[in-house]
Amino acid sequence: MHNNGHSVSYLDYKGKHSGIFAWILSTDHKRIDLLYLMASLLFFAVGVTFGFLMRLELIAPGKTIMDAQTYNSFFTLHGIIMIFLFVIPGLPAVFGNFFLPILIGAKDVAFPRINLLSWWLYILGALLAVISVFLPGGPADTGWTFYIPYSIRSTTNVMPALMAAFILGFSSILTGLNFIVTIHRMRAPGMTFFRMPLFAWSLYATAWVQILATPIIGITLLLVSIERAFGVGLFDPALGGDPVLYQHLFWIYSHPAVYIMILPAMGVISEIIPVFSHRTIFGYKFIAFSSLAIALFGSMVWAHHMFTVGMSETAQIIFSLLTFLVAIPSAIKIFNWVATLYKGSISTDAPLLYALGFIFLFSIGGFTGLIQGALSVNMHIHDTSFIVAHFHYVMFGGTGFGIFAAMHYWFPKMFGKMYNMKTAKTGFWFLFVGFNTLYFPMFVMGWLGMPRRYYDYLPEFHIYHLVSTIGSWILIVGLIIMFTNFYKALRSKTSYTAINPWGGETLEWTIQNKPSLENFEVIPTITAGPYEYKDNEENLMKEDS
Amino acid sequence: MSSIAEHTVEHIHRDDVGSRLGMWLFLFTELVLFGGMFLVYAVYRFTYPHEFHVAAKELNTSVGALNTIILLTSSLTIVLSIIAIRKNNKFLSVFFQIFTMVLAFGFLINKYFEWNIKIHHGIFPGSEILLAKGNGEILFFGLYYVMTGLHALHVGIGMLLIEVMTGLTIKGRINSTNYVRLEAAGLYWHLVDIIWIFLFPLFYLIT
Amino acid sequence: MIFGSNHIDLVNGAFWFITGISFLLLALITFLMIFFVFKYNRKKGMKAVNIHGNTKLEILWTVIPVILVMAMFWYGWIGYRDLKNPPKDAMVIKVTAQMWKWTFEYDNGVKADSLYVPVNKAIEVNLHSLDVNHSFFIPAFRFKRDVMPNRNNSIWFLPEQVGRFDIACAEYCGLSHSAMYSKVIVLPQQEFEAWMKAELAKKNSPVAQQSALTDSTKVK
Amino acid sequence: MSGEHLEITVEHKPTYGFYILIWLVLMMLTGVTVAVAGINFGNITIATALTIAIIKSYLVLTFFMHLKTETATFKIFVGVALLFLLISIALLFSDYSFL
Repeated sequence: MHNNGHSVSYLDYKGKHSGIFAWILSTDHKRIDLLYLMASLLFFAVGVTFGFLMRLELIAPGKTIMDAQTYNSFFTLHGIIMIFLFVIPGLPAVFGNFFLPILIGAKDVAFPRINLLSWWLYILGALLAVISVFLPGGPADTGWTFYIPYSIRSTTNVMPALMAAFILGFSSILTGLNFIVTIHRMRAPGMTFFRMPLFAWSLYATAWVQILATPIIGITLLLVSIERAFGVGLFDPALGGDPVLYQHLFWIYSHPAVYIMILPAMGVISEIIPVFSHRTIFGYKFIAFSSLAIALFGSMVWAHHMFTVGMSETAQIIFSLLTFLVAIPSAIKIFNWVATLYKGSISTDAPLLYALGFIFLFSIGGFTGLIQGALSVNMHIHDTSFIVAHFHYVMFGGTGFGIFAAMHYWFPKMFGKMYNMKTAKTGFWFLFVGFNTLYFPMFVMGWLGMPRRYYDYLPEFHIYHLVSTIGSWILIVGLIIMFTNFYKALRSKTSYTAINPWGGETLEWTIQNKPSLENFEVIPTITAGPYEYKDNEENLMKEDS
Repeated sequence: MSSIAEHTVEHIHRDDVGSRLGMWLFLFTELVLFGGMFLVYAVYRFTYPHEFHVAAKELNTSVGALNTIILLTSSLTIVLSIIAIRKNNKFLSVFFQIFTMVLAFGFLINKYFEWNIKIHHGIFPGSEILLAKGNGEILFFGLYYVMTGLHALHVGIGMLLIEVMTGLTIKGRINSTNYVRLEAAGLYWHLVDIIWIFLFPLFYLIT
Repeated sequence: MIFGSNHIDLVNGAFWFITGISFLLLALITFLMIFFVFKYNRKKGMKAVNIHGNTKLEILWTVIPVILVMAMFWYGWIGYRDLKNPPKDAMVIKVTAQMWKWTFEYDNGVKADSLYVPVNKAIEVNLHSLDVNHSFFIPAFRFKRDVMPNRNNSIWFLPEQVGRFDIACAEYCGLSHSAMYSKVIVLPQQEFEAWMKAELAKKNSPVAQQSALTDSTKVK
Repeated sequence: MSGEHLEITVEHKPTYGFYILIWLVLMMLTGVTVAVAGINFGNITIATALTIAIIKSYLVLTFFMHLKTETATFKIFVGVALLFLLISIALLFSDYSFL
């Protein structure tokens, strides 16, 4: 089953096309993964730049570096880019594409050409988003939520932005569709559902949400476009439409979308923790099922974004109650991860640091989510910077750190190179400290009454904004350290040949670094669960005898 | 070490069940897409029951019923074309596929005249006659145009899809042992039919 | 910050209740993570043990959080319940939001651009928007309510302390969203009545209307 | 396990007549729903129309779309999709119907 690295890697094989076409027309899941990786990192850089400039603007009250219109466009673009172009595809389309087939012992995804089509749709959507910036009228200034009626009144380029989100939605749907069929049809012999690695489980749960919830935002954004173009009145209050209904439809997708973003990150953490503890995962089935539970409950809590719009009392109670319940499966995951550390043999390499960072930051994100789920408190902190902080703790501290963890974890496998471990850890600490300095003051500000999406603020909030802006600088230093480290590793001449640097037991660690086109020379037959560290038991027996 | 070429040959395998599974998943996205609009419909119908009632009187039930019959029949013909190809009767299969397309075209023509008459009467989004009516009626016609319009778009896409299948059948690439693509097109067509089965009573039969 | 309305105790109570429990749990999780990382570090050379799970433990750490979050839900709900139903003797004020200002209208027709209210008197605000969505937010009173066109929301509160507090717009509404601030000015009953009398007089003599506006801005 | 349900879909002999029969039933139901719509049952009118529509789509799903002969996976999938729509409607109306 092990092969000794003689096969041509996916980076080097010669296909039908040459040059750049060998990449942008390739249907190999690993090449498509790299296309996604490069594109999404590019957009991440753009999104970070917008965020950085916004923080700079807020360093002092009043106008500092930009005017209000620019600021409003910046937070809109920051949101659209980060959510639709980085966080949503970040784990499923990037790492899922590369590792899902390998983790379940398959040679590719079920529909390789549709996989390529999703990437092209992604690029098309991204192009539309870019175009909306440069067309006359200026970039959209509606916020990524496109709330009606502002989004039908605004004279900026809302249409291209809506279309971009619509197309990106379909890209995401096709990825999800591909993954579900891949998991159902292409598992290696012996790979039962309960022998699948937990990353595959989390992608499976994610894929269902992608398929079932995304069309709702598709149609909703389409209706907003039709509203803008023809004035049919479906949401326009002037014609009898209901702006609250728009919010319902928007959040029916957009709340589950948060789980599209976080679930795969949880899957990555579930991979990393047992490997670096060198023992089997604690409560495999509970973690697997909690992913499904999150997907299910996550589809039923959307209106907790709308407690202040004046919904019926019944709806307030139901959605608040369900919101509290959705915390349970996440809590189960966290407890099981911590329990997996117990009696392990823990090596604190960079991927584990990021994973533990994830647990800490995501926990804060989760707990502050509970605070918002309480109806009376929500009345106060809704639409304040408390929400901004909570959201970033979940999406950046959670998913973002999950993506960084995945990068450090799978980097040697993907590229056959190794980064500098010490620098990676330094990078982590900068990111961790910078992150908390940047976002924690927002909790305090929000509780004190600082509304969000504010270009300007009252002088009493100055100190918090100042600290937060300084935090953004530390965070960016961390990002630079991390990405320079990767870049240096990629450029280095020495290739890394150890196929299992962390001592993982899942299938990707049995094949060569820079896997071949076919991934496996011979499709493996699976006889045990994914994290069975047999040597633990053997050693124990040896000690006994 | 075996060469890559051998693997590529091995790699080309067919999984009809997988393809159908994929198609069904795609249909769910279409279903939810329309589902979103049904949600909008349900809410406004609930808010303005009387206005919807009045507005629906403007629609011609016979035209709707005729279109229902056309679509149901086309659903039958597409299913028959699959049976024909499974029985290795290429001619009959192509015949039924073309028949399906003719019916689909008939549906669209019918729809065209229906819309045309409405527009001539001055009932279309943003028209003065419509804006003079109550909010509920504006919403009813807004929904009517958006939902039936999007449905008609799907009928058009379905026609194109079947046309491609007809081409493949004639070339023999769809045959009695490999017809999963025709099945997928058929599934799509049936979904378009199912959506109409709901649109029909919701718009034409609430008078 | 000065607090001054009836909602504050329940909101603050729920907030600190949830925050307290969360902090304890977070501390526990963090402590265990760090402790395990040091205790079972590979450098110490201890052998790992495969523990597949423990159903009792799983049930325990499912049931306890469920109970905790239900308590949190309840605490949040009782603080919200009262917000819905204003007392019958509440003073009704019509609030109109538009890009980017607030207008407050009393039932005798007096209009102001700050919200003058008497202390210890229930106030019900009816919220109307002329254009897009806004949100009527008084941080010091711990509540907000969205103001939407074509939808008449309302909310009530009981100012318990004399003073001036910020009113902010909390729902993004375009260019000058962040400048859409006003004040709620809580006056002792007599002062409020005097203010109202003066406003009425000004209102009835149209010449003085202009100075009424400048007057209220001066107070700001 | 993945290969197990591969070719279980039984190749039972399809007949033209059977599908034509289903089509006749569908036609009949269309007639009924149009006829019933003429009579004013009040609130029940909507319910009747929707019930008939559900029966019709059930027939299309089961027979025309061959759901009957597909494996359990397909049926569960359809169930999940419908459940999602159902949950959405129910929760949405927890807001609208109690206003």
